[in-house]
Amino acid sequence: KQQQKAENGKKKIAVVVSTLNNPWFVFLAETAAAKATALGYDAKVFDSQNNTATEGDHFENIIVAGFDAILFNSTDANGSVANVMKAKKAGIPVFCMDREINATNAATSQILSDSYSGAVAIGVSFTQQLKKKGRYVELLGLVGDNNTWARSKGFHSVTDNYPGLQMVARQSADFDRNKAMEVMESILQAHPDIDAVFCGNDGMAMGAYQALVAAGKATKVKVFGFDGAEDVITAIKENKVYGTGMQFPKVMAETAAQFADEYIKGRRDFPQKIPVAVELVTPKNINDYIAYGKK
Amino acid sequence: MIAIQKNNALNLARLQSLIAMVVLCIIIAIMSDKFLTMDNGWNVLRQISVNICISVGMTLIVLTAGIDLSVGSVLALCGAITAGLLKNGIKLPTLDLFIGFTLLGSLLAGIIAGGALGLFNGFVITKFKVPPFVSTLAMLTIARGLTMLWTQGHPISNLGPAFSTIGTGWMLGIPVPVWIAGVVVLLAIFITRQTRLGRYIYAIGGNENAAILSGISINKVKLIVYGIAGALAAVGGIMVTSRLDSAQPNAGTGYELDAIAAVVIGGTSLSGGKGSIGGTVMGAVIIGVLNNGLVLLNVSPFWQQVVKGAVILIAVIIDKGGKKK
Amino acid sequence: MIAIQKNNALNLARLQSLIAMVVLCIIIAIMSDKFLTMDNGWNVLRQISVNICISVGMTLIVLTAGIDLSVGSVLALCGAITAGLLKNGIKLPTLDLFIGFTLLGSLLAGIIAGGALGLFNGFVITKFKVPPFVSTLAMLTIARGLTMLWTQGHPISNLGPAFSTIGTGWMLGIPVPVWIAGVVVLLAIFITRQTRLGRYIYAIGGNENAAILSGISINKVKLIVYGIAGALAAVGGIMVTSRLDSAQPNAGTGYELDAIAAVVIGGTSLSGGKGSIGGTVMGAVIIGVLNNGLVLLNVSPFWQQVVKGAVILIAVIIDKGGKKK
Amino acid sequence: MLIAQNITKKFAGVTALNNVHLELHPGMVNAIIGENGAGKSTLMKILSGVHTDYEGSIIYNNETLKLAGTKDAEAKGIVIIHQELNLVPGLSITENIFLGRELCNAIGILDKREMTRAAKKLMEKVKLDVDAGTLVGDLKVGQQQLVEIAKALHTKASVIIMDEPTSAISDKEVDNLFVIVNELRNEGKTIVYISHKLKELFTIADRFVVMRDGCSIESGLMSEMTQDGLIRKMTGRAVSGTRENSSQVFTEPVLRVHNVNLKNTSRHASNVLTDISFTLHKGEIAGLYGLMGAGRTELMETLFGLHPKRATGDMYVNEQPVQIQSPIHAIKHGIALVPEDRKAHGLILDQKIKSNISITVLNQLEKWGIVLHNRKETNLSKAYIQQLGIKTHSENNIAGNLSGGNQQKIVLAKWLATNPRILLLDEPTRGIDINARFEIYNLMKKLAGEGMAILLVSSELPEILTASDRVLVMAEGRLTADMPVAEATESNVLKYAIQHNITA
Ligand SMILES: Nc1ncnc2c1ncn2[C@@H]1O[C@H](COP(=O)(O)OP(=O)(O)OP(=O)(O)O)[C@@H](O)[C@H]1O
Ligand SMILES: Nc1ncnc2c1ncn2[C@@H]1O[C@H](COP(=O)(O)OP(=O)(O)OP(=O)(O)O)[C@@H](O)[C@H]1O
Ligand SMILES: O[C@@H]1[C@H](O)[C@H](O)CO[C@H]1O
Ligand SMILES: [Mg+2]
Ligand SMILES: [Mg+2]
Repeated sequence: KQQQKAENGKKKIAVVVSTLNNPWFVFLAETAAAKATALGYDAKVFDSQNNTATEGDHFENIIVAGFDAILFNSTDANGSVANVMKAKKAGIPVFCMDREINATNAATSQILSDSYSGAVAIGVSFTQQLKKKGRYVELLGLVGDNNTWARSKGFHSVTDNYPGLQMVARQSADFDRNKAMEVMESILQAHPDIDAVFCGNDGMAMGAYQALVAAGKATKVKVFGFDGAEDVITAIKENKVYGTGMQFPKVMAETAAQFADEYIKGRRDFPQKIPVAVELVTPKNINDYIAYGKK
Repeated sequence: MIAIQKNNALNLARLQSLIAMVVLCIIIAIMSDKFLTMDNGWNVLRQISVNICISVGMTLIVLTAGIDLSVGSVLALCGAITAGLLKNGIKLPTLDLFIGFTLLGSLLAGIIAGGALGLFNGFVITKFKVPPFVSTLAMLTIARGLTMLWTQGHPISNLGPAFSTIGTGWMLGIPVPVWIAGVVVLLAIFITRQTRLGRYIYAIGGNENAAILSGISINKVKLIVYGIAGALAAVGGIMVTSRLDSAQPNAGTGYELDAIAAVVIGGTSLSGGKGSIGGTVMGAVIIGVLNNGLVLLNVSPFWQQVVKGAVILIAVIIDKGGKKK
Repeated sequence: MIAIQKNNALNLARLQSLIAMVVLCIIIAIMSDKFLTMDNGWNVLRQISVNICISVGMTLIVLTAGIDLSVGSVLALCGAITAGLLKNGIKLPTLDLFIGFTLLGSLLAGIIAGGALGLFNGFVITKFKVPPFVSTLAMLTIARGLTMLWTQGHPISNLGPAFSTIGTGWMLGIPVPVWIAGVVVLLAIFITRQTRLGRYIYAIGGNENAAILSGISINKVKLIVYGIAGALAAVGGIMVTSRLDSAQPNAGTGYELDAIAAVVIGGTSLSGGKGSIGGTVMGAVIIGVLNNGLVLLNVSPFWQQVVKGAVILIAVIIDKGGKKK
Repeated sequence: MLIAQNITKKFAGVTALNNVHLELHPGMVNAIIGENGAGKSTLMKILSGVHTDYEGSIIYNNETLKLAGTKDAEAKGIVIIHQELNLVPGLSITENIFLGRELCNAIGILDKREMTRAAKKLMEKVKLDVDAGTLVGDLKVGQQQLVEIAKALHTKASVIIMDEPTSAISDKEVDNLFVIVNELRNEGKTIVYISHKLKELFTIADRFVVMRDGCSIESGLMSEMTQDGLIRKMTGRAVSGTRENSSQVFTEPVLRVHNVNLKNTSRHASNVLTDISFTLHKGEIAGLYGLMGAGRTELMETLFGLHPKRATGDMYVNEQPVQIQSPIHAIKHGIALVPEDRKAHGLILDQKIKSNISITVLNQLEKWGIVLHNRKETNLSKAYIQQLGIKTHSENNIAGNLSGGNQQKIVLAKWLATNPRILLLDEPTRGIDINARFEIYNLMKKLAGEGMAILLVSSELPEILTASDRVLVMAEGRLTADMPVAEATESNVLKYAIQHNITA
């Protein structure tokens, strides 16, 4: 298989990310590209716009353009498998970041955020904080997204065991801060007496928090998010949001880039999966963390 | 009648939208006792105030038989510009230059930027005769790209309490965004009903050729209208940014469809020349009430989209039913 | 003349799109030596085949002066229906009933579902006189909701190698999706040029009253056209699903705008009556080449949106320039 | 025989037809006569299946006829040439002629060759000399009307309704149409002929039916009726308007046009207008005659600033050179244009009469420079409704709901409101009833008397000869004659109008 070099003689690494319409992924992509560049490659970012078919187009174009490796954040665990297989057939290694694909023979290695376990940890903390009793709201992300359900299921695997915990409303806010605020505003009309909110990401946690502030309930209601994004880390420090699941996009992105470099230099024995644990961040351990990572 | 839709009955049309709205409210009120509370009323009004600002601009454009698909992206870009200037000013390290912006300065800059983007739409449409659908579709993409470039994909947050007032404050017992939307609506009603510009807008949509022959400079009118719509999208962008205390790069995605829906549910014809600001406000209220009601009733997110689509359809059918003979 | 846009020059119009396309290709070819390879050619064609299927249906609708915003959601729903039936059949445990579906059966079911959704659009438009923009906007929401309900938000994957052939296979040295798109295009050209239905489509868009007075049952024609567009969206949905070996609940989001862009860049007028399938194909190719070229040229994703918008604008302006005098 | 009995048709608020009785005789040309808004077109639309919802009954060949639609009417042998053109601009002549009744081969594919052949034959018959593949949108109004006629002739109908078929064509084509009508009559067909041109009616019609205010007033044989008698039946009174041509001389030039040329849109080499020069004086009415396509409309449009890029030449208003690049400039210099096609260029059909009239003068109706003065606007429109006798019960009615003649008056009103010095009238009496027509002549006279200079384009020679002080003639884009009306006779004006065709 012929490998083509960029005009400047450097080898090329593609960073394919599910969407750039969300700062978390922007950070993931930036970090991966920056690391690849630091390692001496020409790095190029592709935005799949949350569309597996667009992602497929990117893969085809990447293959034609002769990239040497792909750092990959998939749009869908199942749907993206076919795309990765195409790259594999073309002899281009794929390193998954953050999101898993449901195949063990496609990607060279997968460095994954364990959303489910992270949500379990949040569920445990959530239950403790509410003392196993209370009324809460869940804000889901995009209902067609796997992470939405991984997090929701992980969370409920804990909370559903406590009959005292009553979910009074469950709505989707599409991972969107503004939508979360508006939905929360309306929920608060119907349920002014809730004790906590679990949100599928940090953007929604901030939106929900702002709605609570406007309703004068911010101090009474505990907000949980997921991601470890800048705004939420600050908010936890200031006792505004209670907790979040810290993902390590920097670790994942850099590991993936490192692996790609090693692959190009000849290494072949990569672990199929490297889970990167999602860590629970609360006011108790907030000082160990910065946005998207550990101090 | 097979011929052109007659409408002696413009007022009837608006009455129909009103009925659709009232029926919807009654149904929701019966199903949830939380709906008809003062608090929830402000809630709904505050939530729709952004859509109202955009929809008012959209109405003016649609009355001229145009359309603007770029409002959502323009909203995001202008919100981000305001937030960026307010927070960081303009830094040109190479020139050793730094320009700080006051609150007012950054607000103005955002609104002017919106007006300019709108004027650009208008310019492409009038000068190169590109259909509005296409030119504003291109602008949708371009403005979104510019937003990403300006923010580098990251939100611009923590903009300070003074700025927050715009989206979250109250004045004389009414939320500030509602004041803003109210003023925008009143101004637009005044323009459409009591000024020459308003007449020209209707004339252009009614029969562009006749308008040209009547000595109306239709290009000027269109430029103004697209400019206004852009500026109003910017106002919406500032409101969204202020409410969240954060300019989101993906803000406003899909808002164009909500705005057009408000316009059309409100009885304004997409082929131009017929409709009213009042109708659009009603349309926006219907959409807002629906969004609010579905959440109050805790309808599952899967079903929400189905119900929302169906209700909009039914509202428009009722509306049409009243207008046909 | 100020009167109706004269177009002796329909062919000229298409020529202009062709020139725009060729110029674009030449520019990209100069800047990237990967562009003009056989592999990349198939690549682009395979990538645009879904958009072509949708855009062909859209062209028919736009020729009647209508529009269909629901194609993206209908695509997703029908893809999911096909995948679901193929994989799980229909189970009604309460009745102790299980119906399995063959590959052909589930394909047919998906396409029929698409046709039915299209017919529903047409029904609402013709029966209740709801403007197409609104009724299909409602359908956009409804079909997306139904997709979520059908899939419960989860993708339906692993649909077997036979099914995969549709999206990924080759036949006589040409990718299967390209075959499908090719057949769709040829059929559509035949319909628009050589059949009564085609004539009626143009007549309705050109002057609906005249069409009515000529005894054309415009409702029937519209129903057929929306039905065809729905079925073609389903075909697109099946192709997407097959390519990914997975039905994604959020597939097709925003495809309506791509399809409309292809139609308009191809010179079909949104006010109906003027345009051609050939033009649309050219429009789809321009968009496809652009998407492909921007990647080959290593344009950063944020800039891509800006460039894409600008190129579409320029393409349409060139096109217009040729048509104006 | 086709009999309409006790037909009543109401539109929201308006009774268009009130208990109308009508008998149409086969082998005859039945003229329907009546003022604008009398209900002629409405009645014809009922007979041809356009309106299916009415009271009363139609008896055709001794059977009650209940039409389901236009297609049904056609199947039963009734076709109509509509007053308002109903063609698809984006389709070719052939495609329009066969619209809704395409010929297909055995497997349902369009038989284009056969249709083109048949279309060519029909076009020959109506003397339409262009390529059958030409898009209808590229044709002049008059040519379009010929397409409509050809379309109706194509069907093997036994009842043919012609609703003002000659409103847009000139005498030459009218004569040709009469040849066709005579053929049809001889074949025993029932012809319904509606026209406001009384001369035509006396030439071609055998019987007449007079309608007034939605009622049928009287019917009888044309040969037993006089022109004056007919007018009295239509209007309920006698109308006088023939004007004694003044031998007044006009000396004060208001509009001087020097060497105006207009390039063709497609072939830049050729001209649509060539070296046109003339002067229009204060108080003068100049009639501009020409055959279809002579370039009169283009001249008017050029003077009004609609073709700034393609036109060259000099214009002087009150002897001051002016540059007119757009209608806005034209209006500023006191020029007004009443366009040929009122639907496409004159009116906003969906809007109120009031808004249509005031649109040209809104800047004069503002309070404090911004707010519209609604009362002033209402008064303005009321004044014109009264002055021009526009038939409507309120200035708030929608313009599109008025009959054609009354719509034309609204267009006049909106331009008179600008108080123009120079009034360009392009076929101002097209489709206007005899009464209104004389009202318009009188109005022109009055305006000219007040010092307005009027350029009147008309395809009707009698109109030119009665209304003008001076006659200009155009042929193929050139001015071929400019003479005082006293010297103008039908034959010498016609000679100048076709002169070019002969010499060229
Ligand atoms: N669709 C309609 N809605 C309301 N009123 C209508 C409609 N069509 C016709 N009318 C009214 O019915 C009356 C008769 O109109 P019609 O067109 O039959 O007159 P006409 O005799 O053909 O006049 P003209 O000589 O001007 O063509 C008029 O008052 C007109 O305003
Ligand atoms: N848009 C056009 N493209 C090409 N030729 C045109 C166009 N408009 C007019 N013409 C030609 O210009 C000439 C003058 O047309 P014009 O409409 O001025 O004639 P007219 O004397 O007013 O005739 P009519 O009685 O039909 O209005 C005709 O030969 C016509 O075919
Ligand atoms: O991990 C990411 C982030 O949490 C984002 O905010 C939403 O999608 C998830 O997949
Ligand atoms: Mg009539
Ligand atoms: Mg003319």
